[in-house]
Amino acid sequence: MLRKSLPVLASLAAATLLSLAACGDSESSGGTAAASGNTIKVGVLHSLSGTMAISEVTVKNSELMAIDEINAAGGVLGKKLQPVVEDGASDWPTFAEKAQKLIRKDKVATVFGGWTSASRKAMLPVFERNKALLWYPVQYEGLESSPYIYYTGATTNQQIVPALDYLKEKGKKKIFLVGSDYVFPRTANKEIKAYAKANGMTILGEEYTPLGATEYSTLVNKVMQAKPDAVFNTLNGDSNVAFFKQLKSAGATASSLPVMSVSIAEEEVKGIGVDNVAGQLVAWNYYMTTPGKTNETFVKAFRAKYGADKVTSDPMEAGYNAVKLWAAAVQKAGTTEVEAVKKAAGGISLDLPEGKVTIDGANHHMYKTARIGVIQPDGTIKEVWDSGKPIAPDPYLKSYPWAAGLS
Amino acid sequence: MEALLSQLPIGLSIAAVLMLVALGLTFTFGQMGVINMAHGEFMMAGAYTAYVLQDWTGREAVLAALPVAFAVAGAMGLVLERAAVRRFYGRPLDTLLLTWGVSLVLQQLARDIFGAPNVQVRAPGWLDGGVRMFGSQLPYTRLFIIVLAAVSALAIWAYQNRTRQGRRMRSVMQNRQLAACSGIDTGRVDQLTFFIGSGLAGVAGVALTLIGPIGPNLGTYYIVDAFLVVVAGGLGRLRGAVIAALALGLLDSYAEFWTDASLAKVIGFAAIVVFLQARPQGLFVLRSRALT
Amino acid sequence: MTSPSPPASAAAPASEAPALLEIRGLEVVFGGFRALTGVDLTVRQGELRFLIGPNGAGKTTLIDVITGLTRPASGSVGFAGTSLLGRREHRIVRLGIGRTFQTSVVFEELTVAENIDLAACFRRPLPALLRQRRGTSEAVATALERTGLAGFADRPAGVLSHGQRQWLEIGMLIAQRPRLLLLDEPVAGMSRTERDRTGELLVEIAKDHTVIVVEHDMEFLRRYASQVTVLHEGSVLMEGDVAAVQADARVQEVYLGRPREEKTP
Amino acid sequence: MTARMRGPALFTAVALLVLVVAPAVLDPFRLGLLAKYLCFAIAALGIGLAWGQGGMLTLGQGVFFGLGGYSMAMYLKLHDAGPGNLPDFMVWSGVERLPLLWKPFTSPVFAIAAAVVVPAAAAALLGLLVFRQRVRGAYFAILSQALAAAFTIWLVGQQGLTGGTNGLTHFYDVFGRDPETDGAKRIFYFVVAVVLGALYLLARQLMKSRFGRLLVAVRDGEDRVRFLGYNPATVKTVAFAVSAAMAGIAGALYVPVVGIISPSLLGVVPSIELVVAVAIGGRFSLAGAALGGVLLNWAHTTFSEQYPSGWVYLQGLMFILVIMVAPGGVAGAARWAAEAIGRRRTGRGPSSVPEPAGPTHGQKEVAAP
Repeated sequence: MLRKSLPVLASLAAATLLSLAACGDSESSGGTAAASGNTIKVGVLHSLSGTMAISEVTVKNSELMAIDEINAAGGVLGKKLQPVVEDGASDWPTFAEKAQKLIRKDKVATVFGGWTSASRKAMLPVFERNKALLWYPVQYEGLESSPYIYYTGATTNQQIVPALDYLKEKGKKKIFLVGSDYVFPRTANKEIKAYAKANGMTILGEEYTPLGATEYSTLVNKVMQAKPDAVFNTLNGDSNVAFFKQLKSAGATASSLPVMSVSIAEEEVKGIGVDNVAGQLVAWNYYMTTPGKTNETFVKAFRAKYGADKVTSDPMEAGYNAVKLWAAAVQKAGTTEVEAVKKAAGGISLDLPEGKVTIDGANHHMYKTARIGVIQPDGTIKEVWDSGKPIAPDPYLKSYPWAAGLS
Repeated sequence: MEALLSQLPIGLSIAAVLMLVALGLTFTFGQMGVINMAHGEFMMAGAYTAYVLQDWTGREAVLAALPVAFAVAGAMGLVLERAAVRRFYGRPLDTLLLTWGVSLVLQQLARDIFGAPNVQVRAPGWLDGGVRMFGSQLPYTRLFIIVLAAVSALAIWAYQNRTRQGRRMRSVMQNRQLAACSGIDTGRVDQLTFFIGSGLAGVAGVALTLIGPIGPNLGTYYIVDAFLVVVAGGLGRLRGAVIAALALGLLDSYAEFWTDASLAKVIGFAAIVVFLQARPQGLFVLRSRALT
Repeated sequence: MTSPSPPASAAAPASEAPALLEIRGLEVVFGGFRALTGVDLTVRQGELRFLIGPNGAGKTTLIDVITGLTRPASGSVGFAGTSLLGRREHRIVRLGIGRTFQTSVVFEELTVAENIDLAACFRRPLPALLRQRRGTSEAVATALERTGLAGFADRPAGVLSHGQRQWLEIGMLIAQRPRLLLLDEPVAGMSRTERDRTGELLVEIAKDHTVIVVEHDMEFLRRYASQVTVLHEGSVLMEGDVAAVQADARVQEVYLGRPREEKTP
Repeated sequence: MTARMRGPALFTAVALLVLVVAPAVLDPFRLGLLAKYLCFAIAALGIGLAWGQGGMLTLGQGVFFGLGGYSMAMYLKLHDAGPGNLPDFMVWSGVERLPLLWKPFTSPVFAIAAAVVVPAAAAALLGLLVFRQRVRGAYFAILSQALAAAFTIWLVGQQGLTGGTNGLTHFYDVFGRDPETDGAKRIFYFVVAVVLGALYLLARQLMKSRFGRLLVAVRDGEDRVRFLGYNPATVKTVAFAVSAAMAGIAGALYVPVVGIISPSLLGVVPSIELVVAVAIGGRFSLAGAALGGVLLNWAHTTFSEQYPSGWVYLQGLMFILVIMVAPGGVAGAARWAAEAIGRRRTGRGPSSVPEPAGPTHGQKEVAAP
């Protein structure tokens, strides 16, 4: 029985190898260096399938839009950008593998990609080892600064710290922490606890639920019994839907129990149901309603390209920014060569939808304006507070005395 | 002590959800030996039915969707049974793998039709609020689910024990050949069983719109738990499933209350393995004259 | 343990031999149904015992209890001085009790020789089983020869006819050299020639084994049986030789009076 | 060529193809991918043993893959951190002292041994618990699936101990080599290929032994085996443990090849995907199972590069088709074709029993009476 299937094995192994080889050939012949010819290849690596696709596809779209805009304006260094889109499939090892493919086979000049911290952590060694560039567009937990990654989303001191400042200002002293069980919430909560200790706030509870959890009644009961002034919510994705629905049906309202969320943007509000989150707080650097000519153009262009009912959100904007910032750095360096681009990038400042964004040459993060918003009954988010000027990125919270000993 | 009591209604709420998602499975798995991995996607279909109906019915979508979702999911089940499953009776492992393929396709189909992001079904106004019980609030949405679960279980019980069709179904379950010999059209009974089992998934899906996300992944969030209930319940007996759902729901609520949500899941699994050590008899029947 | 009184068959020819199987006061309850209601049975070393009775008399249940498949509500089952109750099936086999089933189960994908070989090796420790099988052992050759299946040794058991499967099962039993063989309706569904062949096999096996046969076929019974135990409604109706049993009025009433009803599927 | 010679000859041919031709024609990136597929082939081989030969449909094989992978990754992390230092993720998770569980993994020998022994022991424990109580068939499948779900949730929850969702990644030095270099990729590839070949031969040998025959017997008639005086629970437990050890080895090899191990590789879906691979390759043939592991993952990479959402349809449909049309998978279909050709050529039937649509045994467990 075993012996008889060996012929199959032989023939199929041969076929697999041949096709693998064929792929290799076609790509290596076509895979010219990124900047040769009339185009520059850039990688776009997001989850187009799996659980993260919901969020990441929108970022991919805004990045492609930025590339189109640059091409329409004549490209970079006189060459058109040619995006190579890959699917990370919501799976971290796949991100690492596809990053390798983009760098080694497609020889892209840079890669825009990632959403979850886990995907970034998985890609990090690939970029560092191959000395290639990654532009990562989502707010994250900080405590990282890779020489080959540019972080265009907020780091802790541009999102979580301002959110805490806001809560403190409003007299919310007793906080309950709710998060999904992964790196971002755990690290963020560690920082929040340190902040609370130094600022006279009490943490009444800290609860984590598995990613994708949909049963929140026990957790909601714990929250209700603790009677906090506010909840700091770092839940991810679909769990937010279940949490807010169940919180609301347990009798909590935005006025009786405000919830500050750092992972809910315009896109997610629709899925949770405006009824369930109207009036709740969020912290970001950008909202679709952020005033300014640049944003108006951005929103208009996005809706023209992808549909009039589409919304724009902070990570989408950060992805869009990433492309624009990289292009500016290349233009300044006069080449797509990685080290030259890195050297040129520091200090580049552009007027982008969220306002002025400047690259910090030392830690590769951005100067960004922090904004607290309230979710409106129509699903948009209205800004109620902002930091006034862009905050210098401080991924290790070195300038905050209370954060000593965190990293 | 107060905590102990306040978790009670919550345990019941969790149990009701578990019961609702597992009831349909008990029907198809326990009684036909078919492991339907696409059960979760039938729930998803039920939830999307409510979403679609909402355009006409507004906030009353949930109530209006119950019968429609039953029919929609039931019809999907019927198609699955006719097209594929009926060839695999008595081969549960094959049906498991087959229906897993079906579930993949259905999920992607939902993604292509309704889009990947979650959609929202507005709960009816009369489900706002709740009653206070033992120091915690039992929301009306949960009460609705508890009632729905109880009504579904009772309806199944009545159907099986009080109607001609139901008795036929039970006779086919007990001895397929004998039932066929006594003139029962076993093919029709199978279809009906599958229709009802899948339809119940649709009903569960509608109820889930009240408490959780409504998206292409809806089924995947509940399917493993649903199967655990059926396994712990033993042979898909209605009573077993009801008891198992209650036990698991209460265990989950208390375990989570004293530890955390992640650990509660692990404890639930461990409890089932331990339970199987004590009561494996409920799970299989050994026939001596002709061994398997 | 309740009734120590010896059964009626104490005066049987093999009575001088020591008792191999001793069953006392055996009761089995399924749900509310009492399948066995106080059965006493003694089988002596070297005996060939036939167990008959109408449908539902509890014959197969009795065998199930002996082999550990069914747990009794009360009573005792002693085998060569050790109690069998509470032991797991494979442990009972290792004590030297082998059985066949009404619907024979052989491993269709394995060859006939492999089937018997597996049966013959049951006492080997696991590591010994990991070594590759070379040649045919003597026990396997003997069993093949006795059952007349030598010609099929290397064919998959799946190709065997119904009768041949029963013989293969018996062959597998012989290869295990059990002290007690339990055959559950070995000739059910067999053709006349197959029955004859099985009967000869039975007689030959009975020479050096203790055998209990559950059987319905009266002709088969008449030809090959000597000692017979009749079960009725869960208890022993009578015991004795074939002639005595056939002559007994009670037996005729409960059993022989309606001889063609007892075919079980 | 006689039938006796054909097996070894073909094995040699495949070995040549994998060890000589593939490294010659493939560039390092593709070779690295092939190495990854071969890792999955090792895990699939284990499933072929447990499911195809032993009838135990294990939907939780990712757990054992993970145990092996984490064992290896823990060593690599400690090695990179250097003596006395904590791995990077512990630093940002706020762990101050090396957890006790990690201490022995400073030794590479211990880590490699653990990658094999820990999965096997875990499987043996679970096997003893459930098989002894005669939990089987669909019940076993569902339990093993729940195990995968519970295990990943636990892994993710213990961030300080396991790296949480991120898993363990970022290895600089794998047994003296930088894993990102072409040379290292080549070496890893050869190691994986040789291990796969060796394990395949081992599995074959196992199936030819009495134990292998016994395993098939347990699959086809567990209760009957009990009345032959064997304890089927022991037989199944041993086979399950061997299959888990293979998954563990696959996981341990996967880590240097791909450079990461994370819970997303061990959960319910990846575990089912491994089973899908085996079903497509041919569950009744060890070679088919291994082949399935390579084929499915190759198809996954290739198709998802072009049509990310189409891949889901393709995978689902492929699976439905295989189960409905060719339960024997590719290997079964090919065997059937080969026999059909053989029949035409010789003009008479083959010596063994013909099994046209692939055998359907191993499915006799009845979930409901």
